[in-house]
Amino acid sequence: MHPGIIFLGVVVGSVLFHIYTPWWWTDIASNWGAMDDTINLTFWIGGGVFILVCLFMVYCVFKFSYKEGRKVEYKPEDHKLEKILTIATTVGVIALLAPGLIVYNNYINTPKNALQVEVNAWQWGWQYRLPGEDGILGTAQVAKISDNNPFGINLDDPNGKDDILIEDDVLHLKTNRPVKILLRSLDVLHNYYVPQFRAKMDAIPGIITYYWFEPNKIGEYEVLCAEYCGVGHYAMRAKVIVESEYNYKSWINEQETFSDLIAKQENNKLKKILIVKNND
Amino acid sequence: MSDEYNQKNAPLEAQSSDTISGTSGTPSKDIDYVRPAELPEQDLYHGHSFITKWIFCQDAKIIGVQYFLTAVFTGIVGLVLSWLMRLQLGYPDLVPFITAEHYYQFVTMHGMIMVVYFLTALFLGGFGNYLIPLMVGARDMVFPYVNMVSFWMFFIAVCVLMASFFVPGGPTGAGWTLYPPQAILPGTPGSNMGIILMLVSLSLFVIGFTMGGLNYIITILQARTRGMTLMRMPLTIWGIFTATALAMLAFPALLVSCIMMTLDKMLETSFFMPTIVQAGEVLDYGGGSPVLFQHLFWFFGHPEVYIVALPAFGIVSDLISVHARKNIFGYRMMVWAIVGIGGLSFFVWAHHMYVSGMNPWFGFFFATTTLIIAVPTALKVYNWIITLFRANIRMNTVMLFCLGFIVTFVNGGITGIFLGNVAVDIPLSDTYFVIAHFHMVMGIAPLMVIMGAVYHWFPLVTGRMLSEKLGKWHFWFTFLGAYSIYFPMHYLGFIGVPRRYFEMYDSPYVASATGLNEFITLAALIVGFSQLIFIYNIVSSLSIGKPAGKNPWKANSLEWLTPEVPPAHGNWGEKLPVIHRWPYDFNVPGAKEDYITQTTPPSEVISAEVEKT
Amino acid sequence: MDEIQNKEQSTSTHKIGIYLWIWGLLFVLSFFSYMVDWFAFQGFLRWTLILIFMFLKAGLIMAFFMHLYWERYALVNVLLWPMTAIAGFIILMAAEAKYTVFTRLLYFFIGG
Amino acid sequence: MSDNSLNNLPGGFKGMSHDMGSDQTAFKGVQWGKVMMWIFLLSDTFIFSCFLISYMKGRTSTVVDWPNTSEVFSLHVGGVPVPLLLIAIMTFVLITSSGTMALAVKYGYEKNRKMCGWLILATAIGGLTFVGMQVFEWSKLIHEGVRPWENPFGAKQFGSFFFMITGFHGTHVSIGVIFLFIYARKVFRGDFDNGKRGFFTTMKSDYVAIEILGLYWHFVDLVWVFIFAFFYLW
Repeated sequence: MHPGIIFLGVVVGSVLFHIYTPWWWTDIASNWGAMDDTINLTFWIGGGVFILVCLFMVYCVFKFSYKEGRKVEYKPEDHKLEKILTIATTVGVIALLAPGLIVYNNYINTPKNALQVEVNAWQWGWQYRLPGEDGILGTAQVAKISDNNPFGINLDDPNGKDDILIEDDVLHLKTNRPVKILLRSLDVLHNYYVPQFRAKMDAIPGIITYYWFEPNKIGEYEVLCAEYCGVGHYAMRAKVIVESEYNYKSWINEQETFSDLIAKQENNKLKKILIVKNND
Repeated sequence: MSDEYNQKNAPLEAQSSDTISGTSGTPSKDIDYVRPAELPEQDLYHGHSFITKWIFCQDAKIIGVQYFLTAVFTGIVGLVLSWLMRLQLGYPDLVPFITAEHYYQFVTMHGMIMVVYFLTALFLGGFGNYLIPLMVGARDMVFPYVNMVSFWMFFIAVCVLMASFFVPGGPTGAGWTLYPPQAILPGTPGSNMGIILMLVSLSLFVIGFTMGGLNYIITILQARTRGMTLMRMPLTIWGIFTATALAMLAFPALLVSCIMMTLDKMLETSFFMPTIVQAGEVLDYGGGSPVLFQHLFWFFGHPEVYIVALPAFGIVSDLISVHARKNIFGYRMMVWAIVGIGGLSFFVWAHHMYVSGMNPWFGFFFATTTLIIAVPTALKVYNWIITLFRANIRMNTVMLFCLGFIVTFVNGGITGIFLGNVAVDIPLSDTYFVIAHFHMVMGIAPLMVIMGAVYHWFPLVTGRMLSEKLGKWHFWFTFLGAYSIYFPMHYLGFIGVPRRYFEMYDSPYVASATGLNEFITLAALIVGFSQLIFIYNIVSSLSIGKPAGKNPWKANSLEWLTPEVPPAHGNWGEKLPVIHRWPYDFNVPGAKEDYITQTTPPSEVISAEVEKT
Repeated sequence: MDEIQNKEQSTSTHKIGIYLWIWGLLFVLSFFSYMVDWFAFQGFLRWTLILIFMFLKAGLIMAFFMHLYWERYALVNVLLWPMTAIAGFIILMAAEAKYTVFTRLLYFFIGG
Repeated sequence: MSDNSLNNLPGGFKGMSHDMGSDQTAFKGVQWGKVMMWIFLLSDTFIFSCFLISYMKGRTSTVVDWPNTSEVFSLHVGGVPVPLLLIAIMTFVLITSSGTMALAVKYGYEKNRKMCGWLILATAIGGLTFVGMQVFEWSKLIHEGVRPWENPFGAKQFGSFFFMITGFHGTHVSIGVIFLFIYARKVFRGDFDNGKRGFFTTMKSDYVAIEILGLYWHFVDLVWVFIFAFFYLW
């Protein structure tokens, strides 16, 4: 069999695999359809180039296999051809780059009405902090984290008092409202990644990173850690529940604020003192 | 590239004696004239005992073989590690001793071994040492002693690396990128002795490589033979040269990050370590920046990709040209593309860090520079396939590997455009798409070239041909197998499967890929085992292979034109060769044979219409 | 080789005066940059002066003590062009550092 | 025979394109060893640049105050603190040694064995003085409680970067001093006049080795210029 046939088979096989593949994107559940579009665009242009190059190669292999005394072209350079190819490639690259940059510009500019959610990541788990009624998260430092202050909120920051603390790995979000995810890591790198939302960003100890998306499909989504963070990396999962405004409200009203937590701890302390006293 | 051209049109070219000698402008009549030697003959060291001849040897050819064998040995270790990883991914629980700790150690060691200790050492240390002096017409590397030390430094680095398998806690499991803080914190396997040995080994590698790199660069720049201008060097040499230059400038960043991380680990400095709360305790670190490490690492890491790729580009150009019996198309453009890619590669590093939390505005800059680099790369691909057009292609094993390279490289290059474009990268980064991409483009594609190069140059090194029949089987197993590992793997990335997962659990979309994972594992095992054909071919051909004779491929370049095959110490016997043309004069109209070697003077092929290029 | 020829030294010897001159200049420049600290200049002025004296000193050492001024341009260019990579690295890392300190101050201390 | 004479080659950028387009050597008239040292120094430049860039990043992005280097590195002369006094002296010592080295190279090429040897020795002593003062500076800082992992005056990174960068530079100086002594001995012994073969490399000695050594030594000085500006004056 002529090797060209096998190479042809590889190209055709790749195309067929692409057409019939059962493995494809999860259904998108956020506003980042534009990312899928840019992937598609890259796919068509890039895939086209791949097919053309490979077919041309296969053609050459068939047409110009070794034959004693075959007339071979001797043409070291062809400036016109090279120029055309350079320009065509440049145009193709610009066509790919420009939309990408536009989408990226949206990605780093968070809309004003975005709901802030701080994600705390550690080896190996997640918890969340939402701003209270003032809509502002209090400042926090990981060094201040203690049993009484699980998020390390600065006690002298008034914005932090009404922050809603969720010491659980299930996050609820409401549909059609942009969310700005602020990532804070306690120890090593992590990455809060929901495939259906497309967006992702690393959590880095020492700084706060962010990204945003707008969930637009009600449902439950699995969160995967997408930056290697030690032996528990693969097991570092969480859950996001996207729900209607009504359900979200009832969920959030059940959650505890930072001042609730402080009050409860004071109570406990008092109780303990009382118990101790009573026992005396 | 021809003398006729230089004589007539380029007053400043080396061959026109009049301008240089200042002998009053009368053009030289002798068309075979080549400028006299600038430098005296190289003073060579001749080993006499077994030890100075074969072990602490100062002959670049032997050092090249030493590098090659050591690199291949580590490569085989890396291959076995990859099997273990694939077994876990395809058939979890099948091999009981693969725990999550071990899995991550395998991932790390596999990555580091393959990128640094296998590919870099093989291309630059192995092929570089063997081919540079031969192809530029030098007697040896310019500093043979330093070259010898370079190899032994590399050898020690490999030993230290291998030692980390046997220390308490095992080798590091930090991922080949060794990102702090996790690389040096408990919670990552091998975060004590493992990571320290890794950092020490890398530092030794850098030091050793610097010694070798100085040799490669200076031999190419300052020790060429008469008539060998830069623009007459085979592209192999251009690729190795540019890659070495990149290495000389990129490895410092690795060395610096290794030193700083070692200090972070051993002295508890806080270069890369911010305030960290681990297991409820605030550690003694504070104020450092993990992202700084990533910048330093990728300032090394991205040029490193080209350190592996550029020699492959160069070598494959030569192989294609020789076996298609046609000049390489657009030689000048190929050279400028290699140099341009090399230069640009220092301005694209942070495309590995789009989702790393760096300054978000960097995305624009790095996406743009990254896609600019796609242009010269694409041009190289065009030139390779245009070289095949209207050629006379020998369909032997070497050519098959070249074709395999083109397919895998184009595939991997195009997925590179996905990942270089920042908005497209965001959903795909840290998924299996990335793994598939870089294995295709800097794993399989360079491997194809390495194997093609072994089939091509084995006759030169040993004087015997490899078996074509076995070679073809080896090629098809390797190429089809590897392609079917990595092509479908991109689709795992589309689903969103993150990389470095020890186990997938039961996420519905991830679970749908179980069958695919099993298939990939099987393919990986087959590809791995099919390398036994290759090894058998090499070992058996050493004794029963067909004697090659001189220049079995009818190539033009200098390495085939030594008085003895395999070339002896000092390479050229009595007299250094004199070069009259570029190495790609195949099928020149009017010439009797279908090739004109570089040493053929114009007067001997007076009827050939050698063209200006 | 029939036509071997002894090379001339491009960098062989220069008049002693030039070394002494450069030597003197280096002392003076070092003294100036020390004075920048002595007089405690601050802000833009300090930085300009520091950088000017630094580059002048570095330039003099490279050009005359290391003989780069007398070397052929091929070598000089090969040595100086890679500095663009460093320049790019410096600029980008300066931007990165500013961004890091910005997020730290914003989210750890100032808030809002 | 004059084909290879450097004087007949074009200069400037024209010369560059000529050299690059010519055969045999790209750097006309530059010995292998000298090119090696230059390329090595280029690589070393990248090492020091990476250190200094990391230092810039670390210093800019820490939210803890950076110590005032004028005060930390001041010496008390008669009870009055003089800022950066020791550092200034170190700078002058290093520049002095650089000057003697430059002259040593000159006399080496003139085959003035005595002069060359003494100047190299002077350079080595200058380098030794520098290292000695650095030891003093280190011990002073350590005495005041500065450690690689902590710093009583402010940001932790101050100590780490200080010891790492000056340590790395000091290592370069020390290596240079060792080589200076070795080469001074070689010069006095006359190795470069009679082309004695090297013990390890078995290659013939030549006065160009002095220039190569000089390049290294000037580079060490060059790096100090940058460290002085960025670490002490910033």
